[in-house]
Amino acid sequence: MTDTPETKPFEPTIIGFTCNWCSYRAADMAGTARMKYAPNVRLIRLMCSGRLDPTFVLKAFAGGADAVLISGCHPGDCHYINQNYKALRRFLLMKRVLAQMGIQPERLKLLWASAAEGAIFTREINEFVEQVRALGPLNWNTTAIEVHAEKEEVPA
Amino acid sequence: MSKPKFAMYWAASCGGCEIAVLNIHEKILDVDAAFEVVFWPVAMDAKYKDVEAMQDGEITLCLFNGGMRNDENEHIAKLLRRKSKIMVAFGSCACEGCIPGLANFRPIKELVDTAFSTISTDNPENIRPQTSYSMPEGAITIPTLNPMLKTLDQVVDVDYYMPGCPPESHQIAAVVDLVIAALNGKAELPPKGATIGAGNSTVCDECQRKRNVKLIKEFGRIQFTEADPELCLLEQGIPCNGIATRSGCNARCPSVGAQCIGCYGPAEGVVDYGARLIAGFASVIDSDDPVEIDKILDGLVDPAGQFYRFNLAGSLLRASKSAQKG
Amino acid sequence: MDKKEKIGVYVCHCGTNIAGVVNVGEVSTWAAENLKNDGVVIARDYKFMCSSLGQELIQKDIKEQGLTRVVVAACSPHLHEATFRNACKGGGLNPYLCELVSIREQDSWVHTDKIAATEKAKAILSGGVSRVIHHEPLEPLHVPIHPATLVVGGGIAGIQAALEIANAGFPVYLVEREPSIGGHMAQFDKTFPTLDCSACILTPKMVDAGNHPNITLLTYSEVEKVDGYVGNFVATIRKRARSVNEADCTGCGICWEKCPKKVVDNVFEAGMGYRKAVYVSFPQAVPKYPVIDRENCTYYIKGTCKACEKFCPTNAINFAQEDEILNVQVGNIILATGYDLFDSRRITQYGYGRLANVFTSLEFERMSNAAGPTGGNIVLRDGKTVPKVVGIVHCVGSRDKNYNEYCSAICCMQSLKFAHLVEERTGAEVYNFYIDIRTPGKGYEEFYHRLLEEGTHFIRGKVAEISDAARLPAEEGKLIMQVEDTLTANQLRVPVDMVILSAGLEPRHDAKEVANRFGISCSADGWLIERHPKLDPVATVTEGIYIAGCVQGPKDIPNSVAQGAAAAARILGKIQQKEVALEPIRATIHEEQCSGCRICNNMCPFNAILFHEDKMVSEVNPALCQGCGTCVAACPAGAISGTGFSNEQILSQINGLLLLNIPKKEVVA
Amino acid sequence: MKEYAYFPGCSLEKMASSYHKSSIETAKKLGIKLKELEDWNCCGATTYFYIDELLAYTLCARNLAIAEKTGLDVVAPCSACYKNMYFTAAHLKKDVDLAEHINFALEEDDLHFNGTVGVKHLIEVFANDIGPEELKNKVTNPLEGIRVAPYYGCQIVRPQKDKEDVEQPMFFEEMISAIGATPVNYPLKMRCCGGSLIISSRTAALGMVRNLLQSAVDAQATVVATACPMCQVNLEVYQQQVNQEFGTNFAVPIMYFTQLIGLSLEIPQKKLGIGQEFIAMAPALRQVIKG
Amino acid sequence: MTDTITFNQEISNLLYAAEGEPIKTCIQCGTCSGTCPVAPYMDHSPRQIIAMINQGMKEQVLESNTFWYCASCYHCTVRCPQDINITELMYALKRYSIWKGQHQEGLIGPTFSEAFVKMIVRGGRSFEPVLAPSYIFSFGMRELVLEVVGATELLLKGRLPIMPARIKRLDNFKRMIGRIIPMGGLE
Repeated sequence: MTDTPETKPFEPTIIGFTCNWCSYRAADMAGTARMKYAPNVRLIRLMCSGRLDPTFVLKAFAGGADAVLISGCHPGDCHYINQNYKALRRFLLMKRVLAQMGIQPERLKLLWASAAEGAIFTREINEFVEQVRALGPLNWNTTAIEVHAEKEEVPA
Repeated sequence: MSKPKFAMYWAASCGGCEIAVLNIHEKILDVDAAFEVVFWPVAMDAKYKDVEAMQDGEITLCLFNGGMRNDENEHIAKLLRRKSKIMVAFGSCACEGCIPGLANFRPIKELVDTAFSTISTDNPENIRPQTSYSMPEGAITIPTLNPMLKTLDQVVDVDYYMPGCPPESHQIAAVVDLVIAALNGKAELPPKGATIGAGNSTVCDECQRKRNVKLIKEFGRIQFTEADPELCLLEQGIPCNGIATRSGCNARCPSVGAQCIGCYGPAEGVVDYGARLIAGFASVIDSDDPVEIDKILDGLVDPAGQFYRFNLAGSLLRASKSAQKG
Repeated sequence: MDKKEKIGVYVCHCGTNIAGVVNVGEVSTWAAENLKNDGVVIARDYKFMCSSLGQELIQKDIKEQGLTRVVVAACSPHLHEATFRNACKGGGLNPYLCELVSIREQDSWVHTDKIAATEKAKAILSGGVSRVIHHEPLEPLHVPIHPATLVVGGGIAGIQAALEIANAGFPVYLVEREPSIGGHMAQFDKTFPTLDCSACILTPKMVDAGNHPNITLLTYSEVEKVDGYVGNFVATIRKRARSVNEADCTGCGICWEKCPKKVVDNVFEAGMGYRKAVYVSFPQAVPKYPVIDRENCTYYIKGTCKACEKFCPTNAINFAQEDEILNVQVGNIILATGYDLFDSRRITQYGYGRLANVFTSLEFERMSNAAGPTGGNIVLRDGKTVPKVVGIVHCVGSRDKNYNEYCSAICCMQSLKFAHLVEERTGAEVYNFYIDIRTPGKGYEEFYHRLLEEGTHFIRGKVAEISDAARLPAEEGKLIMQVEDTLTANQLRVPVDMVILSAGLEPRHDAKEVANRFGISCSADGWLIERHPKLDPVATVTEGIYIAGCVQGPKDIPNSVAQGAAAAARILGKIQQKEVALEPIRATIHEEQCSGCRICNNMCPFNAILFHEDKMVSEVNPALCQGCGTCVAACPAGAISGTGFSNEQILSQINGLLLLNIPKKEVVA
Repeated sequence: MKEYAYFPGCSLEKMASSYHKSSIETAKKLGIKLKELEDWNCCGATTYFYIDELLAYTLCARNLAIAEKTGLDVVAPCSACYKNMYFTAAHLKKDVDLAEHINFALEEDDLHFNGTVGVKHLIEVFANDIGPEELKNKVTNPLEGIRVAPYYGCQIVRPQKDKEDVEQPMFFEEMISAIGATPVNYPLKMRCCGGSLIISSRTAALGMVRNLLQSAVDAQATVVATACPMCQVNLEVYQQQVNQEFGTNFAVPIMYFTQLIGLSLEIPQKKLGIGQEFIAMAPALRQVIKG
Repeated sequence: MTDTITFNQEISNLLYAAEGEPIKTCIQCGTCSGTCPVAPYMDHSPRQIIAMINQGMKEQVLESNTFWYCASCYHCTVRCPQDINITELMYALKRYSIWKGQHQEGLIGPTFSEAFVKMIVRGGRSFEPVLAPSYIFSFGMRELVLEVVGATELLLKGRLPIMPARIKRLDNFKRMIGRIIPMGGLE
């Protein structure tokens, strides 16, 4: 099902949501420590993994992302006491819905990373990128989304 | 001077919308008084060529119901769009796909197979309809199915949306009044793109049931639950879509003890209806333990079906992967 | 959006930090061409955007080009968001209309492939541009600060904090669980490295705290509940019944003299000594009023005795006294609840509790204390024999995955102190068994050298086991400490008379409940989490709640005092401002859209969401809201919006990030 | 009556036949049926892990698979067998690839390991399934005044399986008290006897035996009780050599806990395999036992 | 990522099935060596061996008798503050040294183990007398005498088997082992 030319391997695009306190700082830490990871992940900073609206995930997939990463503080370490558990509940329900929509649940990853875990963050991202590369492109049919192209002009 | 022209058309839909319109009782006379009905296949005989013959924008008000299932639907949608000043996506099918939109879960081939080769179908040679068939008299053609069902606004530009499966008659009546008043310069039409004939909040807003903070340890199906008639259904573990479904129906279902199934679609400004339900239902789960949470979630049989029953075609994802591949 | 925004884009080289990997020139020209439709009117790249010149560049463009939005692609927002917001402010643009996206920490520093990194930079930038369009001008929130402060925990950290604030002229409530303030420090004999007597330096502070007009001392009390938010907390405090009327009591001491009931003192004397059923924790206790311990008092058990009452010259004894519940209003709170000592029984192979002459550090502190159970004589359990050889075990329960993984920080110095005291008082030979000697503190290393000169033996090796299994005549009747001297790789069996276990520090057994009660969080270890491990060590993520001393992690006295003072300073600053400015990242519920379904009601751990039964709608209290956005994501009606992180902002950012993919995908489709 | 798949292990066939006999007899008397595992093979001992871990796992897996057929949990009287089989089961349950590989091998013998079987040491069964209370009630001839040194050895408690006390367990003592004898508290009850070294590193092993016996003697033990053939043989058969080596004169009877329990239940000595030992039963003990 | 795999990695790989933390996390506290009942007889204490492995001192490690002297009593393992599975490490070293055929001269351990394993592979069960030759010759005269005395006494007490033990389905058993390592791998 690969639509990308054989010449270069498929490079997945991954949208990552990080919380302001732990995982985003973990990413910062990976940077400050000059750790290296695959350039396929593009991060969006939220204040807390609890802010993660399922709409964001659907939007990312519909918009052409091959996978989505959700990351927050370790359970018990949430800077808002326990909001990451709420993210966990949504995550588990979302996986089920995505599966029914034909999006392999492996394309949605939940990662707990503390501000000190730049190394873990790096490793996990690399693993995830490999995992998604193995799954191949998602190619969500976005033609339908550029609807306005097809639309007829309304009379003045 | 001649009366403003009125049209109503059904694409992929069940006809319930037409009945709902007739259900406005004597108000239908006002419609007749105020409008000249030029095109309404269910109610009167009319030919496409009559419409084609009209001036662009000649029809003042077009209530279009049904989704875009085949090329004929799309053709007429585009035609009526051209001929109409006000194009209203009328009813859940036109607005968000509705039940016909559920087809977007499966590849179109499977659907056809189900339709033409299930035990209930007498089709020994296992024939499939051809889009065109030549006979001595000439070729007969029938419309080609789209791989995915689309909503009206995915094909043409829509002025107003009127949700509901079908829209509540009292809402239709209200809208009719409004349009008539507007035509006589006695009222302002709402801004283009607005949802009319419905509220901005959700069903809970109109629901009379008592409600507290919701902490669910188990989801149950309504047919297996002895529900408290006074208390919020979701609070009792019954997956009621009322929390996310647009108000306007006076909480018809919950008020008679049935869970809301979401025919009025998302509330004002919501991007994806299902996402709201995912968030809402996940939020009432009373557990932090992944294993237990999964156990609780097992109580929601077919979550996608539950969340996108009326909204799949209008949702962000629009159709399952297999349906997209056709 | 009806009116088109004018967006300025600034790509930073950060010297070679970014430009070394990302082709910044290409990025800015790309933005200028491809993001026109989003409203980008100007795109520049510059060596150091954070420099004053870089900032002026932005301000100039705001003025001359009439920019309405600014996007800076540089380092992490955690580093320079404030800088560029202020730059915009200086340029006359609302600071919140600026967006800083990170192409350093998240791009140039973590990638090597220049092309990929440059592409990623474009994506990140376009994400920022799409996002900034939906930014709204915001103003920080201001809430008034109540001048009073609640200090929980009357150890040295709490006392220090209380005094600092009280001396500055503001009221303080100092709450202590035990009958007297003083904490662990009051139990110690000497303090390292200077060896001055603990009581001599602590008692004056305790007395000051006790007499201070601005300090309300609430001992034998506990905080049960905290409501409200920074500037306006209301704390519910249970003042347990002392069975003594403080107004009448003179602390003369006759009651505990006459009390016939002896009780083993497991708290202050660490089980080494006794107290009466009516008692003060120790002679210098503050306040001086005793308490009757109802579990052990004969009257409460049998209904007779009342000796204390009979003899009390001022009739201060009041058996009928009941717990009091007080509600105090405060603007800020300091948690200084301290630590518990690691229970050495858990390490069975060290034999504590089984082998009589194995002591814990706290037991030894009491033993070496002149006011302690042995009058300061260092003797074996029999109470008379003076040890000739003493072994001190470091890292007991610390640096050990089987117990606590962290280093307890104070054990090395404490052990050195013990070694010195033992040699000084008994002339015994002392063996220190250590893994590493850690003496990071003023005068600490010098103290270590002093011990080396005094001839203390240092054996580098974690003690494997302590037994009474004599193998050689020389081992008869001794405790044998089996250990590898890792420096010579010999397995040693060291016979000693006394073993001191330098037990580590643990979070209070109820640390988690306390944390929850005050709405802050614990680390996996159980220590309370500070706002920033380096740059904000005494604040917590909950505005107005601070931590000081061992509650935040193992600490010695100087550091605890420093933190107490630091927390006080932070609070004084707040009080002086009269009001506090809060980041305007808040959730708002739109009443007309809220259906009152109450889904959001259990989403907020800060109780910021209240439900109005009358109007059947929920509402967010902006001062309580911490801005996590969980309720925003949860609302099924989409009736809650979150400033700074609105749906529009995030969704458009997603679009922006994926901008480069769309063509690729269209080919596919 | 509770039933177990009983895995005697090689040494119980001959070297420790008295352990075999006494186990069967006492268990029966206490209402526990030990059904010998059909066509069992060597557990691989510790030695086997020296050569090939995979092979060692396979050997244990075969026994476990045979047991699974019977639907009974395995009980082993030998600590080494017990430890090997327990951890093999644990590892195979965790490591699916390993399990797959080994099941492939097991096919040759029409066997398959599913991970349903539990593994217990005989002394666990006595301590938990019967328990000191019930044992006490069944005892007809309490061994009053006999000072017994409980020797746990290594692999019953170590490596740690769950959160159990690996430094100072007490279940052995409780059992000894239950049969009316006095458990002596001696510091080396958990210390290794060097059994696995007796061949390969004789001097080291003898030194360890010496320390152990010394410690027991210092605590005035009349007899040392073991729960492992390796330990028993090591401590008993090599006492002579220890005496030679270190000029000591130990003559400490080393008995299986099952033999002591058997005596307290008045099972005839013959049935308990008494008479095969190197060091004659302590006179003190002779006096208290009837028959 | 270096192409040449270090000694540490080699050993770590052999520990694949073992629980516990990687040996590189050792803090050299000496608990293992302090605990070890055999340590006094070892060339290097367990702690030293770990240090040596981490230093890549392959030759010296293989030359050491340490791991052959490990009685696998697991005492170090349960006490290690870093959760390193030291006993399994010793097993790994034994396997490695046999695999490489590289070990200290005059050790009985290696030969004995191989003899033992061959025996099991042949018979499926242990049969003590078979083992004697694998070590007896390395004994001094006095030990030899004692050993014989001990053995005869065992025999008299009916505690030594005369006939080697065999399992019934020996063929299956051998084929089973064949699937793990090609037969003759040890023969």
